[in-house]
Amino acid sequence: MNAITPITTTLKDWETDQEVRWCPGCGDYAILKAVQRTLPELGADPANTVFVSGIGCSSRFPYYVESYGFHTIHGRAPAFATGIKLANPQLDVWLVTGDGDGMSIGGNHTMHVLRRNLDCQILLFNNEIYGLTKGQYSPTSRQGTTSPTTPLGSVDRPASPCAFALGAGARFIARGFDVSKELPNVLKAAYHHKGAAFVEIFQNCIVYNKDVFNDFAAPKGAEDRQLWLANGEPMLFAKGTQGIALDTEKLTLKVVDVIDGDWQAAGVIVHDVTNRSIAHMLVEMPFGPFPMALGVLYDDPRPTFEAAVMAEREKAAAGKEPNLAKLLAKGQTWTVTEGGPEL
Amino acid sequence: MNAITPITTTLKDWETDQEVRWCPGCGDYAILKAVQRTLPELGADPANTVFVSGIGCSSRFPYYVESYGFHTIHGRAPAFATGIKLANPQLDVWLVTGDGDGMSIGGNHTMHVLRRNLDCQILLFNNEIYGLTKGQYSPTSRQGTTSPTTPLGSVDRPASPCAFALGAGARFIARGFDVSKELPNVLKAAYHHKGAAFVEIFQNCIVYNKDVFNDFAAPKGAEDRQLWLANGEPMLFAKGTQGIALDTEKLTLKVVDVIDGDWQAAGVIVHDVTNRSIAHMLVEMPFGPFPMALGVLYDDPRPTFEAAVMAEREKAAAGKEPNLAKLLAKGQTWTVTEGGPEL
Amino acid sequence: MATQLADPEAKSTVAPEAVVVRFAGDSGDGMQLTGGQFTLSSALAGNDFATFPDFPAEIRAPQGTLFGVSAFQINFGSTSIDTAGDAPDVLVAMNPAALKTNVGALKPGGLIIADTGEFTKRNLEKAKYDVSPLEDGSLAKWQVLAFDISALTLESVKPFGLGNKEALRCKNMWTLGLALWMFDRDRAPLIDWLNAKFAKNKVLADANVAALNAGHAYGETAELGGHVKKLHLGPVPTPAGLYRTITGADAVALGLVAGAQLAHLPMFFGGYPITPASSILHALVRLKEFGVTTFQAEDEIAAICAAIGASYAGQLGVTSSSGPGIALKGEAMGLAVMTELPLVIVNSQRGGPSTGLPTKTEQSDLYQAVYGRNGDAPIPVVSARSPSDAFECAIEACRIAVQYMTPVILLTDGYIANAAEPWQVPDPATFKEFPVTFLAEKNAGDTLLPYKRDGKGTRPWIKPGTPGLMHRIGGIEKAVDTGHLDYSPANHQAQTDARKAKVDGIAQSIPDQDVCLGAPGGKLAVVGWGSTYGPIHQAVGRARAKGMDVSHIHVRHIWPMPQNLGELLKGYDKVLVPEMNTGQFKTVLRDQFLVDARPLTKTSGQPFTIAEIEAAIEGALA
Amino acid sequence: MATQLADPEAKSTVAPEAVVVRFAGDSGDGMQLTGGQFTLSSALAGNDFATFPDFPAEIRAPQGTLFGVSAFQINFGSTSIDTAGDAPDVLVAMNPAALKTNVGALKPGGLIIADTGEFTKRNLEKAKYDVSPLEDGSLAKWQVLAFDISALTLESVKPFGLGNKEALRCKNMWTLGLALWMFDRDRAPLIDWLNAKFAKNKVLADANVAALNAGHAYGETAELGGHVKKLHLGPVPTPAGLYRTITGADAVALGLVAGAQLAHLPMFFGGYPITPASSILHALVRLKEFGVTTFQAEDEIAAICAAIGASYAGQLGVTSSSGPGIALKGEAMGLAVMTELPLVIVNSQRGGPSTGLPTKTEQSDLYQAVYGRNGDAPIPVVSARSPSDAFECAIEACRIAVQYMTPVILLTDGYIANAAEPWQVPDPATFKEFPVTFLAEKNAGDTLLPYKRDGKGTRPWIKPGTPGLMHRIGGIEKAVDTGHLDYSPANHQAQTDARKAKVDGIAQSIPDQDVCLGAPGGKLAVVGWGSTYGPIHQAVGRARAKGMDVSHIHVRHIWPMPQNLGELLKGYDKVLVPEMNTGQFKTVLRDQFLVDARPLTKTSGQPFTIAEIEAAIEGALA
Ligand SMILES: Cc1ncc(C[n+]2csc(CCOP(=O)(O)OP(=O)(O)O)c2C)c(N)n1
Ligand SMILES: Cc1ncc(C[n+]2csc(CCOP(=O)(O)OP(=O)(O)O)c2C)c(N)n1
Ligand code: SF4
Ligand code: SF4
Ligand SMILES: [Mg+2]
Ligand SMILES: [Mg+2]
Repeated sequence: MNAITPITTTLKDWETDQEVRWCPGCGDYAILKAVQRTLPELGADPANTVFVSGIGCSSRFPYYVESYGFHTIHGRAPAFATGIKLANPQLDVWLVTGDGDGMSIGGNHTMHVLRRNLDCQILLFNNEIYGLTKGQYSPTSRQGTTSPTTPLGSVDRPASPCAFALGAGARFIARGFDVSKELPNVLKAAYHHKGAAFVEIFQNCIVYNKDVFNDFAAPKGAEDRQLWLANGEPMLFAKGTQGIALDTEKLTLKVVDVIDGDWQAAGVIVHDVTNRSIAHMLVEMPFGPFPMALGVLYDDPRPTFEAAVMAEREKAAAGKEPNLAKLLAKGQTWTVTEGGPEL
Repeated sequence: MNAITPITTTLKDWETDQEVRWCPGCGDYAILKAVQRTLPELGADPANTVFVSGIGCSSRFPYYVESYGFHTIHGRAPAFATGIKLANPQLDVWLVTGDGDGMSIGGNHTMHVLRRNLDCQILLFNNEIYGLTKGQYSPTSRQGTTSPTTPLGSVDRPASPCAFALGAGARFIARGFDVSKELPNVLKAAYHHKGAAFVEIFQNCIVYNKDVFNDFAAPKGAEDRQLWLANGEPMLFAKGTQGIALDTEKLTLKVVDVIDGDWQAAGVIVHDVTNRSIAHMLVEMPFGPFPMALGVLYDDPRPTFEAAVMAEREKAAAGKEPNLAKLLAKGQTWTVTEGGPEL
Repeated sequence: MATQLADPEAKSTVAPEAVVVRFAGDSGDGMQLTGGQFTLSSALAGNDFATFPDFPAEIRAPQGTLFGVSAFQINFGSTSIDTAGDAPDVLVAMNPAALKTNVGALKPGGLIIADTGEFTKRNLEKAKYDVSPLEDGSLAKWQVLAFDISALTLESVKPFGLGNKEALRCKNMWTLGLALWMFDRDRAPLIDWLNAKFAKNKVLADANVAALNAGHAYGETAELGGHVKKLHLGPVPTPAGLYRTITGADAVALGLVAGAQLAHLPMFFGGYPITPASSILHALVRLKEFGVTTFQAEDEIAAICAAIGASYAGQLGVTSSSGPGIALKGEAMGLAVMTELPLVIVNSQRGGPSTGLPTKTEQSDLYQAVYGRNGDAPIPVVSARSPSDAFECAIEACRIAVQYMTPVILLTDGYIANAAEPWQVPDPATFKEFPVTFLAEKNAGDTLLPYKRDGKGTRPWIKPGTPGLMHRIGGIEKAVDTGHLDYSPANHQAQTDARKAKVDGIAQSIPDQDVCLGAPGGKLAVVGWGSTYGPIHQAVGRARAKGMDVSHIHVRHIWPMPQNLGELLKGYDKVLVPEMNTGQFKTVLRDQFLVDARPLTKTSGQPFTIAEIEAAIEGALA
Repeated sequence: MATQLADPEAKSTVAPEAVVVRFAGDSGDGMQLTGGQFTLSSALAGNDFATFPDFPAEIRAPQGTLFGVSAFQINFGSTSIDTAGDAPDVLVAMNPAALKTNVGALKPGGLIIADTGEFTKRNLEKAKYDVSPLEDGSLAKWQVLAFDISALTLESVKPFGLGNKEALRCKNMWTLGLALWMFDRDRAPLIDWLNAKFAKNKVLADANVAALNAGHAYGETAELGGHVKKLHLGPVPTPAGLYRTITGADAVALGLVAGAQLAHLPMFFGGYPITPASSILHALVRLKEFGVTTFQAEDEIAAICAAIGASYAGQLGVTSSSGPGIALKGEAMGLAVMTELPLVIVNSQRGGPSTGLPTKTEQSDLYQAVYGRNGDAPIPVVSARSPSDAFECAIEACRIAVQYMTPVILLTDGYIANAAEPWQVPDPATFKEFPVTFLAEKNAGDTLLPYKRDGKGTRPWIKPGTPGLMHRIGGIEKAVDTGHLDYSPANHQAQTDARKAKVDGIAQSIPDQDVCLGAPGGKLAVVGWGSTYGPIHQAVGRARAKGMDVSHIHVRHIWPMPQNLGELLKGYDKVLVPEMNTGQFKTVLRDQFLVDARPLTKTSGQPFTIAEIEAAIEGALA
């Protein structure tokens, strides 16, 4: 079923005839465009692509992508994706979720799809708020977020989606944000990772949580506040004048100045996407004292769930003939004849 | 309500009149005894103690502890505990769960109770199997576990409860096992931690997953296979002849030989329970090449959820008088008199 | 009764006792605010009223689109008003999309007020009009008053130097001003309100007041098509007292607070956002001083479990959601049944099934409420008929929960949650208290029997922290009296019977069913529950006025039902049950009383109109 | 018909056509195995039979305790057998606890066989006996055959040099040997079976065979109290053919496999362990070669969602659970209703509410099945009456699911799941296929209409991966034909009506309701569903034999019901509905047909006895 030759499509081919119904100015538009721009570059086939989502503004996404789409129920998209992929491993499965959908009600399914390592791309649009239900705080909202349910500010400590994903056993972790030019590259890396690829995309909810990511996402001064990671490259930012090094005493990361581009001297770490310890530090690296870690934080594939399930199914079925009549007649049987029953 | 002077009790005081109904030889018995032995030492008050559990063999625990007990539904114990503690922060809340209860159906609630940092002790009995439902594999079962649902061996990658807990934002992580003499100390540390204290207790299900922990838990050679962590102490095992050091190149842990007790020379790490990077490495340290990390892996308290909720409630209520009549008459009102309505 | 306004051909001889006005515009046009203020003004005029806000499903739909239209309907008059009105007499359409989506409902001969300033080519396209309807004669069966409200507004606020966008935002006040003129209303309270609202921005306050006055003045001076005239609807005879407007969501929140107080308990509210239930949570988070703890849980399951935990710990646990969220709570409800802990579960019903129509109203969760659990798990169900009734029902739910140690379901719906009506503020001193006593010492000599039942079949409530009363409960069948685990056949039979008897027995504590209009017997009873109250009441009233033998019975207690209900229904030849579902309550009635209750169903996400029910009554009696 | 055995005072004049034997012992005593082999032996003797295993709730309860007793009851005879029998004629009690918990059920005059070797002081204490009941005369109304089976077993296996513990494990075979003697059974098949079972351990095989033979010889030679005699129950007249024993759980698994094959589909089964549903999953994991993918999900919600996902992707999605787990699936069922995807949901009911009685049986999830969802979300419900019937019902559920693009609920219960009965192995060539066609190209010219309905009201099934048919579905109300989001009133009304009509229309594809015993009209109809079949059938048979005018109607299709059922029921003066719940199916009958269906309820976690129903019949006709 999978196309043998890559399919040629254009952005237009991935647009549906449905009116897009997000608020004007919502970050979701930019993500949609980034995805629709990236899919042709990946040679993806609309007929072979499925977008699965839960419920939320973000989860309206499938309606706008001209592919197969399933807008399911709140928090459960990973479970639907699992059924779809196990039923047909040939399909390209993209899972779109929000910080409420994927981290609040759906946290458990997010955990298990990562643990099992189902081959799919998980795009978690993190706007740190419940958009669709009109702006209540979410598990990723920063402490003190005022919202209809927290008029005096939220008191819960926020969850970090990437830290959570790593703790759940994810083998691919990346970050981007709605209007970033780099987003397509992040999406491509996720697509090329065989297994569950977890991508946190910061997304501006202009109505209920406007510009909370401006600290690092605003174009002005972005260089100083964004650390774009690239495998094999030193962790440099601020136009190469600063970098991330390891404080070997405290075993934490630190920001160092890089003089005259000599990052080796400054001890700047070369990013190794397969290093799990570094990944742990990067996902927990606090923004403020540090820049925001973006791009592919971790990428170290393992065999996928659906491949293992298929392999086991084949092993189990090997040499066995699916004969229903024989199956029904299995076990302790006896025959009743005119003369009575016998074994 | 909280006793001002510590209560004096004995083990007997914590035993109920109910017949204990685990399989003879089940590791749960040892854990029960360890808890019942520890509670008197903590000066705990049976009247002020609540054991909350989900469903599973492990979750039968509350029936056997002479305190208040609530055997709830599968996977949801953290939510019940949250309600109980918010309703009465004076109560000592212990949460007992299993690898199925707390990591499978209940993973999301486990995550959120840790993230919010509710003050309670979470004891997760990990027998790497579903005991009560007769032996199906669980999310912590090792790959290849044969069970009624995986006759050819499980294919899922197992979850690590401690890694999961840390990813979820836990501020206290400890490990023990059923028959360990150290278990009471681990329980005490958990009790003294203000906030959610996550304790993974390896537990032998002799019926469905017999002796899977024998590799490290068997008394013979235990020294060589158990790394008992103590804050401020070097990470030594095998009677001090081996230790854990940091491979600063790969940023991973390694086992080093300690010659003549000179662990400093060998670079053995001094355990700092507040170091999160070390905690990440310890929870993921693979048993086999490494000993099993036991004891308190991480302990770095933060303000608790119920304290924050109470504080906010007080702040919100400050200076306000709870006058129902006034409340009902709030908003846009008008008065109808003989002469008609007026503002 | 709503009647036609300013229709020269109107054949009605009745003086206009009531008028229905619908304000419709873009989501950004402030229609809900306009409607809300017009409502207050109606209240101050002494009119009775009922309102129906109709939001778009999208948070902020693109401007000018059909799905971005937000509407607010009010029915007000000098007579008793029970519904937001069938068809509007007046439609205020702030743009082409608002006209298109709403004009169909307008009465023949009704009045359209349209802002020509918004009937631009682009807006017409967005509304999928080829030609402007104002110009192609397609509105011929209505009266059209089209003029450039945008320009008039800009003109009126010019002195204040606002930007174009800000200035246009005053359009809604201009329109409100015109409406105030049309219905002979006092502007002063509105002006006060505007000054208070914009206290921090004098310029905005002044501009809005200026727009309001300009709209009013326009009515006063302009030649409004000749036949639109100022209309005065006198006050409805109302008992003297303090009044306010109240929405169903607020009424539930207040009722819960009152209920907890009457029980002498702190309240714990576990919720998870979902439309249209969230507003109850939003209201309660602001009432912490009343001993209310609110908890936004990670999902609906955690919300109910935390509430049960809080009840276990001695507070009044409450949880609230809408259909899909209630579905998730089913398993935990069973635990509350088994552990016999008090709990109030509020369901603000919306259109289903599945995600369905989140912003529309329906009554299709009755089956779920009465029957939707595993095992024999009876739970009392109370339903509110209107916003103000929701207050009393919430108290009633609390009473049953604590007096019978049981979860109780309170049903409201999206219509009740959002609609507003005038409410005579009750005096708490008149409320009947039902204080809770926790068990303080062993209740059987030296023994504690956590499942020992009292005369009503209720077990004691035992608060952790109480010395000497340690015990264990859970979801496995409990032994009679001791509450220990018990799987034995006789015990399960006994406890199943006891739980059923307890819930059935609640009927003894509820009032007999009354007939709210008509006689206790006759040709036809129209039996309703919940928010169909208004249209049924009006329809039965009209039918009776025409001499038909029909009565209106409105059931609050869905489970258990009033003890006399069966007998009462058997006194009618026919029983008609209008419901916004495919016929759910009729199942309960037929099962319990074996009466031939016939359903009148509607599942369009919209409330019944009076006319629909009137027609069904006529059909049944034909 | 079960009758009394070897009772000198027996007044019955009927020859013993059937005998009920109960084997009871410690969980470790191998009673289920003994029972299973005795069952096979009964089958080979040509008897009809029905069995009822009764496990303790604990995994492995401490030895000798009351709650650790495991029992297996078999009713076998030379006549048609429908139930596992009311009261045993023979009780084999391997220890004091087994005696204590089971003797109450034994018929007066029945025979107790007890192993005195286990009546030690310690075991008596554990069973809460002060004195040995074998000695204090408390068993006077029964016949007691007490002897030291333990010692006799040890003696018999001495030659094989087993350890004491291992040697004692052969006790069950000794006992089986005695039982074989009592009922004149052939030992050879059992000996073959033992040799096969212990093929890898010759010593154990020999020891067990020796014990079996010794038990048999004991019967042959010992003076068994004088009045116990060898009894031969002849074969029941049975159609020739291949037979096997089957439990309900296996039958469901096989029926699902057959159903998927008849639909020409691979099957995806999403499950999460729960008693007593797990065994279906356990059976299916071993059938991968039939195109079955099994998925043990993280919870019940994920299990159903994955199954819906698989259906969406073109497989037959199936999920299974028991009450509490089904409760969790309610929200997702609504999505399957809205997206109109095929899905089979199996509920193996257990005692409720809440966690309830996991190892006991009940029929109390009918409300949940028929009504337990938010919104108007009709789902067809099929119920199995017996293990072998479960096979057909599973196929029927698959058929409805794929032919009508709808979720279907299949109800079985703990009794059916565990009970075994003889089953004539059907020939798949006789099954009617219902192959599925996926949409291959646009179905409206150039347009794809994913919600275009066919004559039955069914929408097309469109498999992702099909070129050119890309489309989007979800849980929000779908527009007629296009399936786009649509919140409009008329559309919601139309789709609610269409969903209802589709499910109602399934009635046209199901057979008319038959009367399985008696006449289509008369004084009394006993209407059952599910596993009450056996006792109702027997009770009606007995009552008819006594000349009473009573008929048995057993309903498989709970929703929608057979088209003629209403008329059929109206032909009886009275309708009695025995149910293992507080009266749930009677609600459906009363609602749909307005017949005065009266409930006969039982909620003890135990199946009805024939006598209970007989008594109710007599009461109704009195
Ligand atoms: C079972 C259920 N509970 C609650 C809701 C209401 N609900 C819809 S979306 C949502 C949160 C969405 O937040 P998020 O996933 O962050 O998406 P966003 O709108 O912010 O993109 C909630 C609570 C629902 N639809 N279903
Ligand atoms: C909603 C629900 N689903 C499933 C079950 C069945 N069930 C009971 S315990 C259990 C798993 C227990 O595993 P674990 O938590 O590891 O406990 P253990 O028995 O191993 O101590 C399951 C699946 C249930 N009781 N409720
Ligand atoms: S509410 Fe926020 S997230 Fe939702 S569409 Fe509007 S801007 Fe976007
Ligand atoms: S099944 Fe396993 S975990 Fe459960 S009681 Fe028995 S030994 Fe313990
Ligand atoms: Mg969000
Ligand atoms: Mg376990």
